[in-house]
Amino acid sequence: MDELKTKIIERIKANFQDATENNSFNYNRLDFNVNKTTVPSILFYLKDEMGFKHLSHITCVDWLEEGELELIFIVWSPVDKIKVFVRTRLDRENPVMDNIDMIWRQAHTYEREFREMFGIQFTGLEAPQDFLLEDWDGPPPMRRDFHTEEYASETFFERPGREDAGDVREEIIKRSGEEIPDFAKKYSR
Amino acid sequence: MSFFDLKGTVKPLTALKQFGKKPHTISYPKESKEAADRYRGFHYNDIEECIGCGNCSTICQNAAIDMIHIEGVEGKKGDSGLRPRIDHGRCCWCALCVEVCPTGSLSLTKDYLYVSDDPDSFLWTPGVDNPEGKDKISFYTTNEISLNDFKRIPMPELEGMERVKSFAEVVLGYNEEQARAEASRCISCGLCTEACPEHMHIPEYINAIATGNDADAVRIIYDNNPLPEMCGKVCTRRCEDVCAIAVRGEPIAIRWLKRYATETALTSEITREIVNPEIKEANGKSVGIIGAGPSGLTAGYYLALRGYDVTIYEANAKAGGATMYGIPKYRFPIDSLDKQIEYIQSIGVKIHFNTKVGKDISFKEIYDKFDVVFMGVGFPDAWSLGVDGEDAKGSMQAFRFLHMVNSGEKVDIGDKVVVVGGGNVAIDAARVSRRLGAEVTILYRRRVEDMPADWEEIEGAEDEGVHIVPQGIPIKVHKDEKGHVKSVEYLKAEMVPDERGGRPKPVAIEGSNTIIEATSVMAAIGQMGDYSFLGKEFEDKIKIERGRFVVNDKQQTTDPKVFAGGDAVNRTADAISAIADGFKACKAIDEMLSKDKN
Amino acid sequence: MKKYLILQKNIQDKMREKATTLYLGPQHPGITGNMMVRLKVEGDTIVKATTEVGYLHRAFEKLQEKRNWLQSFTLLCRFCVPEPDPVEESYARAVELLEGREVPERAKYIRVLMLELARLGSYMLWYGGQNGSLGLYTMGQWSVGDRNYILDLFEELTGGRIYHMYIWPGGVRRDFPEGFEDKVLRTMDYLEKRVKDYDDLMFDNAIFQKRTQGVGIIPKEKAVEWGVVGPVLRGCGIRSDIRIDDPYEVYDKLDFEVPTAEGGDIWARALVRRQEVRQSIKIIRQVIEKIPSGDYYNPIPNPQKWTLPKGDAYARTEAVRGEVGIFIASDGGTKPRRVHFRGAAYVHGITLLENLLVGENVADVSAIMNSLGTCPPEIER
Amino acid sequence: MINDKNSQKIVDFIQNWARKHSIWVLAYGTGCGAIEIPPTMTSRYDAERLGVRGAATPRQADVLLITGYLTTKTLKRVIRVYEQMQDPKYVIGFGSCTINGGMYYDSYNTIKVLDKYLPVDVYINGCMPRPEAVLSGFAKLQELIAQGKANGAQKYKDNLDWYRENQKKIIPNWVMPEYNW
Repeated sequence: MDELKTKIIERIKANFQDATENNSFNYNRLDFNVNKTTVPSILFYLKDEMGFKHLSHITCVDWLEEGELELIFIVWSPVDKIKVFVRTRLDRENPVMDNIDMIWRQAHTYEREFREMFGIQFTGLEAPQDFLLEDWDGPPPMRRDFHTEEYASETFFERPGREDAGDVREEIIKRSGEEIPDFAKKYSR
Repeated sequence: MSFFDLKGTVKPLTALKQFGKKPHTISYPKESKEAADRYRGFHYNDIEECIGCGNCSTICQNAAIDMIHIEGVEGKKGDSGLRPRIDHGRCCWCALCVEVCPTGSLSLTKDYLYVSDDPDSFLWTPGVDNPEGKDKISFYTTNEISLNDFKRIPMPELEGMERVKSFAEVVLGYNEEQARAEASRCISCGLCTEACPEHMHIPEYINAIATGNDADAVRIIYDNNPLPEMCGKVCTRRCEDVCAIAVRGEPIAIRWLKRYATETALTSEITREIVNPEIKEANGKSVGIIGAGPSGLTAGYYLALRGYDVTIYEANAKAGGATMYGIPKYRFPIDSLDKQIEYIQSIGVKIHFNTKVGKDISFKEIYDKFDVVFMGVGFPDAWSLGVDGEDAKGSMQAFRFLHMVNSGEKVDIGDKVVVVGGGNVAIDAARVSRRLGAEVTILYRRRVEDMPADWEEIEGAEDEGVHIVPQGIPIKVHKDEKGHVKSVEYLKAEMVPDERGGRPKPVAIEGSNTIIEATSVMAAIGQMGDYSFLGKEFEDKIKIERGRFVVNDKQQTTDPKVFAGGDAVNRTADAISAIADGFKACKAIDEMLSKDKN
Repeated sequence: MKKYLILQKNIQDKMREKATTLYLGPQHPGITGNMMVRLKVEGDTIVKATTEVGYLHRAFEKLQEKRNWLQSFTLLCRFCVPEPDPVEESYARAVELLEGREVPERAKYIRVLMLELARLGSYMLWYGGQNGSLGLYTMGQWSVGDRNYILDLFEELTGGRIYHMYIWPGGVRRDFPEGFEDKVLRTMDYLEKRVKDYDDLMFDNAIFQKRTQGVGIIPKEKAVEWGVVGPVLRGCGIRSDIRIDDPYEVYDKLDFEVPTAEGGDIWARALVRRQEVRQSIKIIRQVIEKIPSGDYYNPIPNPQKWTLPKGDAYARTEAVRGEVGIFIASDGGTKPRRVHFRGAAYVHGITLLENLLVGENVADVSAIMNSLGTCPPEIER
Repeated sequence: MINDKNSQKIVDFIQNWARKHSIWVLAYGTGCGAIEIPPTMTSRYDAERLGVRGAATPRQADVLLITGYLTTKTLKRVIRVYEQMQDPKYVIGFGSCTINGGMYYDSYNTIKVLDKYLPVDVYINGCMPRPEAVLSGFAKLQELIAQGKANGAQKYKDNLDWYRENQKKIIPNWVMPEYNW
């Protein structure tokens, strides 16, 4: 397995200078970080030249604090039995990415979903705007700064009858007269 | 394939062989299959067993569980008085609430049928609305399959026989990894804070430790306890008695976690830096405090933070009171007390050492000089045994003995020591005597399990080779020719149940006289106050009843200008109660004086 | 007669001039769940198909960001209702990969047992669905009725018929109840007898054969590239199975075959599934025989304070529909930064289905959808 | 004669008796609860014993099963389906999600309280309800029909404005035919 990994790393690095690898996994997985402009070519290369025929998954992670969206493409080689993660980061404010649905047609679905859920624009993606949602006019809902409880409590009804619920900590505080300072409150459950 | 496929047409007709067979239909509702033995149906809660910790409500990802007041359940220490109510319009029967229930009172039953045209009828209080569920419990936890961690992280300690060689601290303290692991066991219910006399913010600082924010933990601890390191080492920790985890397992080591947090601040300067308390501008009012014990120091610290000019008068050479002189150094090393005193002094509290009120300075003087006086004078005297021969040489008070040892005096105790009593002082005296090289026997009137001392202390003493004789009532101390203690004679006792429902009483068995040889006898059966310093004038003004000051709920004595706290006021006689008194008094004094100003 | 033919031709010509749009679903008895296929038809030949999903979008992945690592686990089985266990399995394994948590050997065997029972149960449902889509309702009465015996086993073991919430990080929730092994074996005996009956009714049935052979063909050379997985891919003659290729739990210690069939049509996929039912029964028998004693659970810490190290992991499981995977990303906190589910239907139900339906008959849409294992809750989450 | 109070009672009785024994269920699996419908309908539990069977189109159906949560997108279709159904018609709510949101109580895309949007005659407890529970739901519906209490459809007609207001709050883009009430 290690031999195979080294071979893959060598080939990728020879062809894509900006790829940095992460080979710290003790199972059949290998990560490459690349610039977003390199993504289509590296995926093309992996698929056509190295036998990574199967697109296992595409995922997007919102790193709100860092102001970035991370796109991860997971490809699988049925011959070598190894997963390769191709990772790239997009600017959260203006996330634009190249469309890759000509490499794998099924990427089309993922792209539609990410456009809707994270607001990533894929240049050249031809598809109706709505995918899972209908008449949605809020922010992209999977972004971490969208708060679903707040939205739900504003939009939907809740059945009454549960207002008498107490809180154990507050009940104890009421009985004992404890005063929790403000800075400690974030540690209460 | 030909157009007319004979086999393909005939083969399916073999289905006809099922014709006439008895169907496997369950003709519900005429008959119904019983649910499996592990079926996850409606909840059942044993109301008596439940302590209302609310852990079920916290784990529920559907916010289906409310904690509500129900009739017939009153809150008490270790029980919030709330009970869970399930919204079946939310519940998904995942049974996570059952898995995390620390008492095991919550379980699921085999019942699952409920159909109604009224959507508001799906709110149930399990155990109250379905008492019949008790016989149908199907999904429950045992100690083995609970999601609670019932095993405490063991505290690293010195070996029993290694300890008696020196006064080195026995308990070594958690390292970071152990502390995080131990703190992670806490379910943050907060039942413990009610049991704590000072109501420290226990779930909050434990949570801070669990998430790796030790500095925040220290800050939270110092919010209402200026002597946390002392508490972290020697507190009587009533909090751990009511811990929700303790119902079925070992309680969270709250005391050791506090100790861990405060030890991360190595010196008083670092503590000051971390806590970074907000000190209000001086407001020109002054407070005099008698006694630099836990209550006096607490009141002094928080009054100083609020801008008062605080002066403490202490009779001894060091501050700390009973925690300095009454607790042996293998439990509470001097430097960790010094660190805290230094910190308190750095806030601006002035301490006059070696100044005994009533001798070096009169109470009247203090009374006149300050706007308010706080007395945290403690119990400087001890009860005597009240048996023959007690005046012999080598017969002493355990309390005095500890005082002398702690202040560095040499005490001759010989090689055979008998300690009478079962409290922490008795155990301390016994263990100190072991360290001085003596064989030690503890004589206690009741059974070992009745001993008021900490079980950890008792175990520690046994590890160190202290011999405990339970159910023995001393009747005489025998002297040798030189008037020195020779032996102790005691009667064996049997435990007689108390008619009024109290704890069983020891009754001596006639003729069971036994004699133990001894070179010293130490009495550790209780202490008492000495209020002679008040002087004639104030003895009338400040009411004393049964050896203690009479105070209202603001720690105010019958003289409105005088407040009191600590052992001389409360009956629990431990450091954390004294701290609580000091804190309460501080708030009351602040309230009173700031009212004057306006 | 000649007159009639001319008339028919005229109608067909008119149709071709103006393709009709036909909406199949969301309320339609032939559709596999709550989704819609918009068909452009000429006559009854489909010229363009577009799927429309989103009717079941519950935003699980958003909700999981607000729940801690253990609470998230209870949502998982709702991802795909007919066969929830592979999802739980993937999540559990992803968490274990990220945390480096060991799983006891017995738990691994129990997990395999659960997965295979779930596979059987799901195939029973498929038997009913596939035949129902062709108008053969007897099969559904049999197989869906028999599926209840598997659900009874689940109930016995996990406490729930459909939502098991049983495979969780660190192992499984409870050990076997008393006498469970015997019950499993007895059920397997019964099912083995029944699958023979199914063959008579289904595979030897001329109607079934004629309606499925040559319908919905996936070209073998394109299959992997199109993202086809699971039994559908094996029905194209490609031997691919995560249990063999990327083995998890104890599948590498068990003896079983991966059946394939040539043709790539509904019939080939049905043949693969027919064999897989038998293989599953074989695996279950082996598990009962080989299962070691010992722990079944490596306890996780207090769930409120349970954190996972920073990083991410992707674990996948072979389900009835094919590759079912969970991607998790952790920021070191008590809650997931991201949980992303990959279901086979995400590819099968949208791009592949849209591809396959072109040129097919309207009447075959339902059969094709059933043979691909289109499961809308899995697409939309 | 027909206006006679007693004979009206007899007519009602016969009508309700007949309705009670032929409950046709619309084959629309709106949510995950639909998975327990096949077992209920097939040989093991055989709901047809009670006169419960499937119907392919709304026009022929008597009962609309709301099998769990409804997303806002499905709600639109469900309302349309419900309004297409002919009298007598009933709605059964399956499981927690129809009562108070269930495990999707904080989801941005599912409605929480079904009876604000559609009149519900019977609720079945469970997540999800077992076939026995489903059958007892039908039994309860039969009981209500026999007593003449299952009048959700009438309630819907009477309070149409209120229902519409709630529905339109969720569905901003309201392009629906008004059915002839």
